[in-house]
Amino acid sequence: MPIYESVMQEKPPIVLDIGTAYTKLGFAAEAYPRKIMPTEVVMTTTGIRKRLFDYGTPEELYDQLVDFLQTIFFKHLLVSPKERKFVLVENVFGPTVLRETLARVLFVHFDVSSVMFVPVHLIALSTLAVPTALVIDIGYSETSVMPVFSGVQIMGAFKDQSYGGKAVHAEIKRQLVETGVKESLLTESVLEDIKVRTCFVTTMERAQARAKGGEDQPTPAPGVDYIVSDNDAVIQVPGSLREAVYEIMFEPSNERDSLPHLILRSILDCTLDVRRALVESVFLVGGGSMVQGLLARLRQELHHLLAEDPFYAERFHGELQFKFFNAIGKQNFTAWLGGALCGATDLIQTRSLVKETYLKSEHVPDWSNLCDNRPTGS
Amino acid sequence: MPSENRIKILPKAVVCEESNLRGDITFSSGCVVHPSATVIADAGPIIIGENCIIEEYATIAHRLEPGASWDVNNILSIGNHNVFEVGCQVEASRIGDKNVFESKCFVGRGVTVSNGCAVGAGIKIHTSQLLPQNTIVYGEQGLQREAIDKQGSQTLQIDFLRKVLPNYHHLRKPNYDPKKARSVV
Amino acid sequence: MSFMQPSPVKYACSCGILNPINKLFFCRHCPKLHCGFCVTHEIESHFCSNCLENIPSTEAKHKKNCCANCFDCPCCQHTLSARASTVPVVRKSEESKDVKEPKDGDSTGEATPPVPASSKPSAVPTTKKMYYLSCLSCRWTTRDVGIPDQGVATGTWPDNECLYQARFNALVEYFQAVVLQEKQEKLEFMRRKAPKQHKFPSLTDRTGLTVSLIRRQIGWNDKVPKAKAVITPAESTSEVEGLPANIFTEQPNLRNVTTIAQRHSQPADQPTAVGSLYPQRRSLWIKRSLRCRQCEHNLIKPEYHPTSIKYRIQLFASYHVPEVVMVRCEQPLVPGKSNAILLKLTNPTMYDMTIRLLTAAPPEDAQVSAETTRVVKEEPISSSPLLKTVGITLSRQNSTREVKREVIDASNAEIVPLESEFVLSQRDDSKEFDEYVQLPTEEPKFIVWRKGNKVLVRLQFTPAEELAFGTDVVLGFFMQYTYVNTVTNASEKKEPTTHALHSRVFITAGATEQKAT
Amino acid sequence: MEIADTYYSKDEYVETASGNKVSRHTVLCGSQNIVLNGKVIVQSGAIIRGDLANVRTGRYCVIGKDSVIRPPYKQFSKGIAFFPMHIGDHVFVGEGAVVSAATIGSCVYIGKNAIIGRRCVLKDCCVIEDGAVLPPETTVSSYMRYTARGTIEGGQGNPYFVPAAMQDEMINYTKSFYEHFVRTPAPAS
Repeated sequence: MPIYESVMQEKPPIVLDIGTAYTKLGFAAEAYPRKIMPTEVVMTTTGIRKRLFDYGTPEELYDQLVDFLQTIFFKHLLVSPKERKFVLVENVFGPTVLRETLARVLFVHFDVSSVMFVPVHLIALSTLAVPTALVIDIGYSETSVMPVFSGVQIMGAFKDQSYGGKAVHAEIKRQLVETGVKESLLTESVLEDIKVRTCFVTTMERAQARAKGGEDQPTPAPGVDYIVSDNDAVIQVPGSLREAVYEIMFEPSNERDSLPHLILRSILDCTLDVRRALVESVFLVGGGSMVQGLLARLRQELHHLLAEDPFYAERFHGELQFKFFNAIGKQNFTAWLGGALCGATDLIQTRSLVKETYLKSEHVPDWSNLCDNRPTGS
Repeated sequence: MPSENRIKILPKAVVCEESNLRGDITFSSGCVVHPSATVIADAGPIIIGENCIIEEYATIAHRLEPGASWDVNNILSIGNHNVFEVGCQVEASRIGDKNVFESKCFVGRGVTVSNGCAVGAGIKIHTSQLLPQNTIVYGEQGLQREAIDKQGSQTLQIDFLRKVLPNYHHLRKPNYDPKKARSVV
Repeated sequence: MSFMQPSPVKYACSCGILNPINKLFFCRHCPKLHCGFCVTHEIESHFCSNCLENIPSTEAKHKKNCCANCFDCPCCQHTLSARASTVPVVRKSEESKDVKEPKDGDSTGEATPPVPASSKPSAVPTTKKMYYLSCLSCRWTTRDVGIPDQGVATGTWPDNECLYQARFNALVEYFQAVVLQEKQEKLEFMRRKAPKQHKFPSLTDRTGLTVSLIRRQIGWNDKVPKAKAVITPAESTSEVEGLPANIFTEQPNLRNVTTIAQRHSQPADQPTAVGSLYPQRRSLWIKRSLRCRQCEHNLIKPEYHPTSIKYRIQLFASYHVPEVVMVRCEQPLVPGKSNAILLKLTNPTMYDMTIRLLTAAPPEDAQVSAETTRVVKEEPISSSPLLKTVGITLSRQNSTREVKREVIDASNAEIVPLESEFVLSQRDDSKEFDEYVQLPTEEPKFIVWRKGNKVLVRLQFTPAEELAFGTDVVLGFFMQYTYVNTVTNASEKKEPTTHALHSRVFITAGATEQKAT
Repeated sequence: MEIADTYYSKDEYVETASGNKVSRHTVLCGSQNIVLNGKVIVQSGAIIRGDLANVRTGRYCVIGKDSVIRPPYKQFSKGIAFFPMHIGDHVFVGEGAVVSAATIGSCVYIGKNAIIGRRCVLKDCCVIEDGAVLPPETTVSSYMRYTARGTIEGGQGNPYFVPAAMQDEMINYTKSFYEHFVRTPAPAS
């Protein structure tokens, strides 16, 4: 044990959460990431800056990952990756090529000693020290719902939809272009800035009134003049846009794929006896969940659907009250924080994929038989 | 446009001979104009307030709009205590007091600069807009914020320059006495 | 040609990637070219790039890789400078109060401009210097957010603390305990399942009367300390934060809302209001050393001092490999029309080199030198004495290697190889100063000019017929050169060995021009 | 690629005994306070403000067209002072750059239209990209590259961004720039 402890003190594992838009990086057992940086890479060969996950061939991805991780290690974390332990937060249903390439880069190029892949929903939950919750991750490219019961992910009830930050950006762009703003002005960073600084989720009443149309429209929130600094132009951001862009998550449709539907359907896919527990423990994580008013709206919508939609009224019984967890820290790094917790425990020794094993097969075992963080101990 | 340049330099202004001045320009007292600075008054007179500093390669232009011609009443007025740093190019339609235009910035026509603003080095502002009081335009993207601390005053620098510049440069003589002028007008 | 322009001449690295010579290194032990991709990067020393202070790695780790003295602006990420202001110490009711007013600490974002009376020369004779941090790029100051001025310029600025640190620590402890407990239970389980094998009592054995007695005698716990891990789990609530009431009525002021970059620069709290921005400690910077992946020798090792620009080890390719510089093409590049390019070759070493320019790879064992044995080249890397003796390199022995890539052959012109080899004289710095007259010697026809260790060579080529207008013509050839190595892996040999090495060189000669009709 | 010859006319440039080549179309204020240590090229349109404080450059420097070398000032409570400016050997100042640094080390490359704010310190072997803006009092340490985006990259031993052999390369570059900066050959008549 003393040896192990000294090793721990010597080299804390590196925890990485490489998201589509932002990467959270830091060390295990630290309460917040050292850096949150755009998942962008400056190619050392060409000097071009591009998104990490824009790639043609796996080889290209490999080279980009090498450059990207090199920046992380030698510019931000300032530690040598050699002989290090790693915790990587991964999307449960992420593309295999990604994790395989990532593992290859880490083991082959950077010579790391072990890598532990942890699934994002489960690990985010560990920051609460509760075993059961409905974890909703609102990321850049997608929103995913995963019920976790007693520390076990109910894979059959997993749901995802493509509305995340990216879809919101597209919506802002669409609405602004409609008002006559030049499309060339609306770069990704401008859209993101407009989203982050001006937009919010409006209340259900207002949204419904708007959807209905007619005379008694609520007066929209005040508009904002937004100065596009790069191109030195002023964009009028109408107040209606500010409160309406997030409606893409709530739009009613026949497919029942708006966010409230997604949540309810996911709960319905679980067995009867866990449903109440899930309803009473909804946990939103991911950068997209930090927008103002989202929780309140979600709660309103969920209760509305339970009461008004016959489909759910038939299937849900009893007095149900949706309850939400508050994350410690900010939601955009909750999953990272879970990884940091996990990396601080002995699991890093026992559940990691070590270099020797990897080199024998050059293959990463699938997530289902990897780390599992069962707070209850089974 | 008047046929010849009418440069009015009030007492205690330091205007280097090697500066390029064109049109009807008034330098109030305490102004310092470095060599190779350019002031162009094509569209109308330029009146520069007290204690302004215009550095090398700085250009203050009051340009003609297409089709327009010289208009005595179209005055570009520049307030007091403004600093135009090296290589800046300012064509703003109005400039208040205590502003700083840092090196190589560009402020296009139609921009109104109020008081206490600073346009950061290398920043280009083309769009017509009003820079409210104490606006700081900064960074590679030209973001704006409001300064809370006031800008330091430049009087000490002017004092220094007024002492030093005459030792090294030929100066244009102050040629305009406000008291006398008032009696004329 | 500007200094920053990428060089048109590229060498193929041993890993197969093309690089200009200034990005390549030469391992004398292998002996091969290496680039930034195929070497191991290591951290040599930490320092602050602003105050240029060297910081030992343990301290750097302790300080979370941040400088103790320097701060970055939370608004624009530029470095903050300390500014002094003189304030009266005596409590002269009006004025001193005025000065200290800015710290009324409102973080509501409604930053009211404090009265900057501090710069006013005070009438009070006893004054004291107080410092605040100020950004010279965006004019942000610590006074903007109500941080009180400090008596010393560095060191006393408070850090913004993490609000949930206690909770986080509890979680870490809890999970560590849970995992440990799980592990012990598993051990217990295994032990119970396994048949008892020991004949003698062991102290760690927890069953049996004797053991229990002994344990108690020496003061050990009889039972495993079963500290049950406890933590209060988070509680969910149906109370959720709604929208602020004024959001539908009040005109938002974007200047008071932070940008995403500003939020992310403060990862722990990510403030949304400009008033909660806080100076951020400046990240340290590192010097790197580079190591050959094959033989573990250093290629680059900088002096550790931050202001030093010297290296302790510097195996730049430009010190060992003949440098090819493109001078110009004799004629405009036209597809299918024979042309010639002038190349300047420089010998950077202290030994004469024999150079051949070939169109195909020379056979591997084409070693010209008489005394060279192939041992040097084939010396197995893993058997170097260093690896054998040092225990810590055990894991390195099976260290994985990058897969070697195929060199992408982009050449699209036919080259007429030089008819013979030629000698490039050694570098002699003293010759640079005396007026050295080249003796008229019999030179091969392709040598245009020669001086000291430099030679100008004329290489004939024909751009491929099918090239479209405006495509870059790339010439590719093999440059074989003799290299005298003064270090050897075999310790018994003292004499320098000569290798015949070759590099693949690609030259982007320029874009094709319109075919003359 | 080999630097192409740059030609200047005999009338435009003055060559001093120590090998400095100074354009006549420059503004050298307070020339008694300006020391060019030999083989320095000052191209046309450049301004060196020796009247404000001493300016001293090392050997083999290039002061590009329309650049402004201006000693930095600092404001104190009682007045203002301009500080002398020191520039090391083998420093290249690109066209249109505005340099108000306190010190510039040796083997430094400053790109076109870069702005070096007041009292910046540029250590040996650093690179300032074209169009980069350094706010006042920035320190750029050796082997760092200050980008036009305002970030700092590189560092000693980092094979990208700044060449590892920056010293040699700048020496070569400035020397060959000087050697290729030649008088227009008299037209053969």
